[in-house]
Amino acid sequence: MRRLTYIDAIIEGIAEEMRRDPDVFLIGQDIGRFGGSLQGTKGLWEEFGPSRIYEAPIAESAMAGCGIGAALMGLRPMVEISFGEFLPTVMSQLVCHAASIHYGTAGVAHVPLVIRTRVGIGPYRGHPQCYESWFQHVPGLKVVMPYWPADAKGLIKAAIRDENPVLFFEHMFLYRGIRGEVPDGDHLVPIGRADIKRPGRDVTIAATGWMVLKALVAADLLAREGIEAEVVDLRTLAPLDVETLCASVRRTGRLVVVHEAWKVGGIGAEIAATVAEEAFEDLEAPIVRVGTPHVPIPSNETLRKVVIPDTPGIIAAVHQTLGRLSSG
Amino acid sequence: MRRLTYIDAIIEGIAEEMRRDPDVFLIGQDIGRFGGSLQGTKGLWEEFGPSRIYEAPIAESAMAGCGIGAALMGLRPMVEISFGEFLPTVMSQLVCHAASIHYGTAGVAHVPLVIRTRVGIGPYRGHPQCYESWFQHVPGLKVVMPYWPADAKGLIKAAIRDENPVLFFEHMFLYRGIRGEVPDGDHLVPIGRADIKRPGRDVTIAATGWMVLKALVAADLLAREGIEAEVVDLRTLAPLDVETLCASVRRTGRLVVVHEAWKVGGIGAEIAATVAEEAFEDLEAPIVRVGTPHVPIPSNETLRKVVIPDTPGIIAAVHQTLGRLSSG
Amino acid sequence: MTESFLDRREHLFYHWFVRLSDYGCNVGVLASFAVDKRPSWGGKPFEMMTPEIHRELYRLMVLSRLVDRACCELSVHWFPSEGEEAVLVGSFYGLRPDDVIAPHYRGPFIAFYMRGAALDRLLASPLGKATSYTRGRAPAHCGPPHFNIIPWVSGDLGPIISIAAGTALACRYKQSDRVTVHTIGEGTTNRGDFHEALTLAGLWKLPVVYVVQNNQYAISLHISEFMPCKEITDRAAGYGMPGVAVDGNDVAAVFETVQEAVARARQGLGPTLIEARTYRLRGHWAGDPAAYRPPEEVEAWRAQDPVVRCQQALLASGALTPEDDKALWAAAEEEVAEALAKAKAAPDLGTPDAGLNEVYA
Amino acid sequence: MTESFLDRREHLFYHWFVRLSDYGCNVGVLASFAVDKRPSWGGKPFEMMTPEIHRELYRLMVLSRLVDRACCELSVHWFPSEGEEAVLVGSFYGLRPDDVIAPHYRGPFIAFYMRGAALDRLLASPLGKATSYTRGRAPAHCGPPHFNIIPWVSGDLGPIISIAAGTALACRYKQSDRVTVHTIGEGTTNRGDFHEALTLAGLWKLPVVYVVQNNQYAISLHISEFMPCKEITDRAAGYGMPGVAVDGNDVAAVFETVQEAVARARQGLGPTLIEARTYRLRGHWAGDPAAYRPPEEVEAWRAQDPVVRCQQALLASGALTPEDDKALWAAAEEEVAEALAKAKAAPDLGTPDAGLNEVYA
Ligand SMILES: Cc1ncc(C[n+]2csc(CCOP(=O)(O)OP(=O)(O)O)c2C)c(N)n1
Ligand SMILES: Cc1ncc(C[n+]2csc(CCOP(=O)(O)OP(=O)(O)O)c2C)c(N)n1
Ligand SMILES: [Mg+2]
Ligand SMILES: [Mg+2]
Repeated sequence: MRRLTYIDAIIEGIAEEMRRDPDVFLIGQDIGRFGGSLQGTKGLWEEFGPSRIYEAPIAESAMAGCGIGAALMGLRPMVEISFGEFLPTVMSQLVCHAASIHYGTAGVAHVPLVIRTRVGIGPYRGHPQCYESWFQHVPGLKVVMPYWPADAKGLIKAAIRDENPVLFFEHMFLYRGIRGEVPDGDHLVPIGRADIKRPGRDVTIAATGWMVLKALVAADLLAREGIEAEVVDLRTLAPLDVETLCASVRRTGRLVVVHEAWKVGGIGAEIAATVAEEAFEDLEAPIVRVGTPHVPIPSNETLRKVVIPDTPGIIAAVHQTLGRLSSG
Repeated sequence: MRRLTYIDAIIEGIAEEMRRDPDVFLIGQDIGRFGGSLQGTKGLWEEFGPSRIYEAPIAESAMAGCGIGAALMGLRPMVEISFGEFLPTVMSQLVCHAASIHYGTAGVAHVPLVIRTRVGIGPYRGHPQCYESWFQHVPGLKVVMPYWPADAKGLIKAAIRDENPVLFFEHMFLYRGIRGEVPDGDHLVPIGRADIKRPGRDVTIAATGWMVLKALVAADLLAREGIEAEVVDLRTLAPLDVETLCASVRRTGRLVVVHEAWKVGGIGAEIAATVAEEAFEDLEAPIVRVGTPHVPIPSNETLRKVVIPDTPGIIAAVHQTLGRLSSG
Repeated sequence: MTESFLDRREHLFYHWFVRLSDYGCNVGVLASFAVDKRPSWGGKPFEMMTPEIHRELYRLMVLSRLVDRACCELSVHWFPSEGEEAVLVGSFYGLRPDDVIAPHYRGPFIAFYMRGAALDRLLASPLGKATSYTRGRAPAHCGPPHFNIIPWVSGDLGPIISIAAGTALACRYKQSDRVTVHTIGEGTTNRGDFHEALTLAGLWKLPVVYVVQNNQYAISLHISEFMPCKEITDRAAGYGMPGVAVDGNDVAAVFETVQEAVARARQGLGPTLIEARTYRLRGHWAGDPAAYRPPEEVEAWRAQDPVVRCQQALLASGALTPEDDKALWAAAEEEVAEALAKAKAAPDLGTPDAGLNEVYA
Repeated sequence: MTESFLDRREHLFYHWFVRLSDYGCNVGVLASFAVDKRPSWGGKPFEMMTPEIHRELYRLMVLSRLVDRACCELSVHWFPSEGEEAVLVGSFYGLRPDDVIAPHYRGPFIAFYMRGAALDRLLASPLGKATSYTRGRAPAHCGPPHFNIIPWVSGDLGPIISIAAGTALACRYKQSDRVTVHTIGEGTTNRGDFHEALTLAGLWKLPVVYVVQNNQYAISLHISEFMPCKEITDRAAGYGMPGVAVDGNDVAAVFETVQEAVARARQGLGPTLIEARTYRLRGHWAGDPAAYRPPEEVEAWRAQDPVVRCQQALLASGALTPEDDKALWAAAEEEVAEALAKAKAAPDLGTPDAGLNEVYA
């Protein structure tokens, strides 16, 4: 096993799939010579060149539509929308078309398309918006958001092989912010399965993307107080792994959900509502959601630190479910 | 008081505001001579003519952007997106711009824009999609969805006078499907306030749009079994009237949420999560959400009847919260 | 019984035609022909106009009109295509079965039929029958992908223009010389998707032909009320592609123009934007009285009826006798009546297929 | 202390200039001038070129360059505008203060400054200071709306093109003769929003001038790699508006061309699409080594430096002596240094304004 950064793991996953299947190809802006936004396609141009890598103009809706058309023809396009902030430009293509084609053709056609995009605050200042919750709402789409390098590699490979449109959210903070062991060989991680990143008996913390890291730090700090938190990395937001989540909550009796997207109407709402439906009797305290408060994400870093969920906030939420006052 | 249809109440509200304030004007497709999709602007052209009514080409993003620009200049534009199915075409304008301008300019500029659109299944077969949940997630937007003619009139007037971007969702089934008393005079309904359409002690049914009607029918049928349901018409989805909702649930101890949008990630999730947070101790049973199952809305009416929530489904949900088996 | 469509076109250039099973193709249906390469035609139109072709174009227009009228009777929500048959038929006739098509939502049935779709199964859609290709899940304008037709599962206008660029890209990617032909409403050319799609198609020189089915109305608005430019072809230069205008009520002219563009695309010379000017003789939907336009305008265009014009040209040239004509109409009427009867006899949609499955592949 | 900008331009045509309070305008800031009408100028440019104006254009270009370099030092995330000063200054000089502007995100500070924004408060934005106009909530390219500047609160490219059409629509609606000027990156002209906005502007003959700040790159791609058409002005015909190309490194030419279009718009003759071809001399962002392009290309364009070209023209014509020039640079350097010092001395962003308020008006 090698230790790879998050982005190196993703690029390796894409490269392996491109080697394995000549029908896998990329459409995106500056993904060639330049190496991609945040160097997110580094090295692919050198290996695969212009026949597999389409440099696109600033025409996101056409990029996505082109991906749908190519996927209908049996190819396996990966369309890169540089930043999640630009997903609003491709909503018609993804929601009205990609998501509904398999159903609308009564199962005859389908759209094996991957939409890759970058979200969250990070070393690069721009475009932090997290719109993933919208896509969870839409039947026909799958939504993936890995935290750990090995998962990132295994999931991007699974996304490319999936027969459905998959949105793949990469967190910009994690790009070179973490490094972890990645299994050798054809490492795949199934879409639709959460992963317990740290076991614990007192409370379940379900988190996505960068928030998993913050939840793990919180869990470490909580352990010093004798509180053992179980950290569930959702990995896939749609379809949601309700089974793993509920099993965890049945053990711990308490749930804190953490995401970087806005709290109101975020995936935390769906998770809280579902778990309360499925495991109501096992809940010993109200579920607490931790998300960004209802303000647009500010540009300035100091202000961002105020709004984006952090470790003390997660600890406070855990204390709340345990009926304790937090010192933070 | 006169008895008006839902759409006549809305048109009357728009006309009154246009008479009151010369800065109110409309941009939309076929809203002139033709009288609007589903005759939704009937009579306005005759009274206000081309200086107040802009017939637009099929360019929704520009229509919305034009509305933002005009609102920045102090006008009060109402942009009509004929059907909710086309809201994906205006996401960038609404989410990245309209919603964030007041905040982004530190309170200096603001966008008094109304986006009017039609959703839901109805006599017209097309475009039933309900995407309102997406907008609840976005800080800076308000989301209104009336059920009763008087509310529809009062809320469209309030939306036009609001200083923020407001999305106004009209339900196509209700257009001429109901008729109700509308107070005379300058009738306004405040944005952000739910309304108890039927009081009851045993269970709260919170619903939106057409589903309020179905919930009221369900409540009548439930009353025959001795179950008194309180029906809360949300009217506004953002900001949500948590107070009225929680007060009702504190009285009844039980909550069923009903909406036509998909259940997964719909506003029912936010409501269930919030009520469980705020009124956990008062809940005697798990909250039940009723929404469209996770399939794209089919075109055929027979299939639609299978997926869209209906009265028996609401009754079954109420029975579920009461621990009874439903006969339906 | 009339001769089946598949038999009929055998003597033209449908000799490669392979009828795919309507069901059972679940992986890359549109890809079925992706690998085999066809010869190209050195710059000349794919096939020259012949009296046989002209007669067949006429027959298809007649059929289109009859089908359209039947659909208008079945549903007030149907979008009538009467008067636009020359664009419908001229754009999609003469393509190879492995070419990809995406017809505009107004009048697509004749295009689907030309690909091999069964008329009764198309009519099953407005009738809400279980035999419809999409089993009630998608609007009637959604074509069966079995026949290399881009499915259009939504009601929103615009995105298909890019999707058609995508199918063209895939053909290029597979080094095949298949071409995509897409018809677009002129009102739809104001959507941002038109701009982005044609930008990509022009930049990448994709093998796609865009035909604007300019019927001069977008619902209630006349083209003069919603188009900022004089000619739709004025927009072609901005995408680095040729823009060609053609009389959209002259089926032979549409056919030849599209075929030339198809030949260009097939040879790798890139996309073309064609404007075919025609007229929507009826309302936007079957129940629309279209009171927003002057009756004289409609009458003037009725005099240009493309079916009548084609009929007169054929009669004048002697390619069709009055007797042939009568027989042709009778056969078409019979074909539609039979399909309609079959469609009506099919089971209604509903249980056991409650429309809750096949969301994910 | 240098003479303030407000004083300086008094002798030009800023006599209507009213400096709005930076704060305290909470309703319809941009509307402040909406009702009063101005005379129009019978088809001729708003103001003819004079040696004074030429010198002022030069001074503003110098200032722009110095401000830009300062910003690049403050932040690697800054988007450098070096080499594009002639477009920046030429597009926005000579407008009335009640006209509405929307500069492209690359190099907008000089445009904001020309409207009356305080340099130190602009520099406060990359520095993260509490005095910044948007108080840290929006990116630095977001202009203060106090000065009839369309705020650009997001990073996404495209929507502002329609918003600028909307401000123009509002001016028409109010029967004022105010004009909106918007600069757009040439890469951004491929976005669907460009198409839809220009369609509306052309159709409704809105008083808006679109200047394409064509620096030939969209991040790493050269224009030849992303534009399907030869000239950006090829797109104008599709929107029924004139398309005019101008040397984007000649500030006088840009100024005169834009002014002519502004005069047309002011008289109700509709919008214009102007392409000003220039070159991005540095990377996409301050930290970008721009290794994706040949150094010779950069060198060739450096020889066309618009600041140097303007300087030489002024020196040659005698409108500027070498001594004036020296003094001008020194004054500009001092102005920037002072503003920078003031900005740095301002309090940091953060509590008590934690950025959680003012979401709803
Ligand atoms: C994005 C979008 N906006 C608006 C509509 C509503 N609509 C349906 S048909 C139509 C007119 C289309 O005009 P055109 O493209 O000329 O096609 P035609 O109806 O004339 O065949 C409109 C505006 C839509 N379906 N999609
Ligand atoms: C909708 C959208 N797509 C992509 C981007 C990423 N992006 C930022 S700047 C840029 C290049 C813009 O090129 P151009 O319009 O020519 O402006 P320039 O940078 O050359 O000034 C791109 C692609 C974006 N900000 N918005
Ligand atoms: Mg039309
Ligand atoms: Mg550029």
